[in-house]
Amino acid sequence: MAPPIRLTLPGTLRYRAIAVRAVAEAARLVSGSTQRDPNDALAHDVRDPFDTAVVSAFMEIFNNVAIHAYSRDGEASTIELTITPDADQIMIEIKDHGVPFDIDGVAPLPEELDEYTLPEGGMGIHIAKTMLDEVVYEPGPPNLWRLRKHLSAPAQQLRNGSSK
Amino acid sequence: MAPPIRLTLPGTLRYRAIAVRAVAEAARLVSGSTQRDPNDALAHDVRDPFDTAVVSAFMEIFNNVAIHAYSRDGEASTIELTITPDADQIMIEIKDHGVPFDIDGVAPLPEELDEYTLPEGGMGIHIAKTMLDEVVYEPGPPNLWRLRKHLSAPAQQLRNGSSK
Amino acid sequence: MTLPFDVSRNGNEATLVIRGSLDINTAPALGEEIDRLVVTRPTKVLVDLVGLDLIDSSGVAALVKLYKAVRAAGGQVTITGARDQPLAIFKLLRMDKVFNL
Amino acid sequence: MTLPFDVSRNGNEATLVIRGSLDINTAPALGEEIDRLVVTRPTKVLVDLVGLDLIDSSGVAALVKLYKAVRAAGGQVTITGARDQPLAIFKLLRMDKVFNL
Ligand SMILES: Nc1ncnc2c1ncn2[C@@H]1O[C@H](COP(=O)(O)OP(=O)(O)O)[C@@H](O)[C@H]1O
Ligand SMILES: Nc1ncnc2c1ncn2[C@@H]1O[C@H](COP(=O)(O)OP(=O)(O)O)[C@@H](O)[C@H]1O
Repeated sequence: MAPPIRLTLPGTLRYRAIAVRAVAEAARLVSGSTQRDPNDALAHDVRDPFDTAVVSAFMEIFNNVAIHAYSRDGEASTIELTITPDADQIMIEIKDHGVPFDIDGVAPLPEELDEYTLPEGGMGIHIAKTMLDEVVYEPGPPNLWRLRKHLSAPAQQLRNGSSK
Repeated sequence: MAPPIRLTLPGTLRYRAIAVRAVAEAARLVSGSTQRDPNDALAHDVRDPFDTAVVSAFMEIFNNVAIHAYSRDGEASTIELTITPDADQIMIEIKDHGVPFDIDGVAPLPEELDEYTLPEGGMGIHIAKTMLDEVVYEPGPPNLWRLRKHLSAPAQQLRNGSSK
Repeated sequence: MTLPFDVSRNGNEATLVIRGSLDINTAPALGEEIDRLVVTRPTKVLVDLVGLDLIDSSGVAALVKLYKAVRAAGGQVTITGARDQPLAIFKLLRMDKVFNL
Repeated sequence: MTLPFDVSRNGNEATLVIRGSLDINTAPALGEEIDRLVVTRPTKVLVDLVGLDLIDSSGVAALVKLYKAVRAAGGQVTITGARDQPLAIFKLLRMDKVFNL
């Protein structure tokens, strides 16, 4: 088995695109999706359901670390990523040296959505948990997120839009 | 100053896109180019002359490490990248644990190009040296490449196509 | 930085075209644009997402804010063209029903 | 994996459209395509690079090989549409003159 990919970068939103792109390419190694659809002039980078799930979840967790664990304006230390693309799954570990929090205290989204209850926040962890097979948070320091997504049958879940 | 970005990944072509994308995003932090031109349906990722130079050079050096330092099929160890995007330049260090070589022994490209002397190889190091301000190779192990590109007036050189 | 959206007006109707990535780095500027738009009390707002490649929850929040503000002022919001990752996110959040996607 | 090129034939003329990234990972398959094309001795080959975003020296080598092989068999090669990073690479290698870009 190949050694994992390690990416360490400053824990601010400025560096977000670097991490997101690296994760998108790693997801592609698992899903086998090409980088671009040559017949598609729009050349979207993230279309495959597996890639979509992994990138969507990762973006939320990265945002949260940069904003909540490290304050947006305050002193930010590094974010350490360990990305393991295997034949049938991807594992992503995200380590930060910021403020820990109680993930069980996060309020769930309202059950019934209408135009008055549409949320304007508090969606990030819900997105990550719904998109992935495993989202584990271990408060530290260092705080550790462990994200895991299997390749099998991810498309169906996404297409149904179920929030298991 | 922000700490550098560190990316460690297996030294094979399979992981190339991850490194190239990370470098492209880091170059963008220096050049200030947007990720996509919103008015351009083709949404090219690498258009800015600074980004072009950095990505072009990096692709060649990464290819060489994966193919020559580590043999294409043999046992490959990791490639360790240190990327430092500053206000007016980018520095990229590339470390490998493969076979060292004598960079001064690399033959230059033919002076006069016509349809018979068009090269089918041996272009990589020439591209890297021409695109960047500094390409330093220190044989090891570990072997170290140090690439540097200043932001100032890179466009002109590229547009003229001069090979300084 | 060129921002990944533009707004055009035609009387009481506004069209907002959003492209590329609507995320925590680009959503704040869209939020300001939305504030400027909403005070003009448009009766119809068309949001075109055909060119939108990626969205995160900050981007969703900006769209929800737009939706609520225009509706609260008695206007209509039509969201069209969502596809790929953005569509998957709207479905996951069950906003596709409310947004009529 | 969908490859970033396709070939079409019209009698003795061939058109090769290359898109996305022509690099050390995709050039080998293009090389095989070129081998298949060259044995048919086309009199004209049009290479359309409008959709080509990125090229590396392996990609350049594949195009040079095509160029030389078609010319050696008495055919013509026209390369059109090179832009951005690929164009910068051709200029740097002074191939823009030979390729008539
Ligand atoms: N990495 C983190 N470190 C500290 N606090 C966090 C972290 N992630 C989430 N939180 C807390 O959990 C809450 C819910 O997070 P989330 O579902 O992503 O929604 P949002 O970030 O929009 O509030 C946040 O408001 C924050 O208080
Ligand atoms: N990282 C490296 N490790 C070992 N040998 C190398 C390395 N990079 C280049 N070389 C040697 O230098 C030669 C010239 O490299 P380059 O200019 O990139 O052209 P090419 O790779 O197409 O031959 C290679 O053929 C190889 O012998």
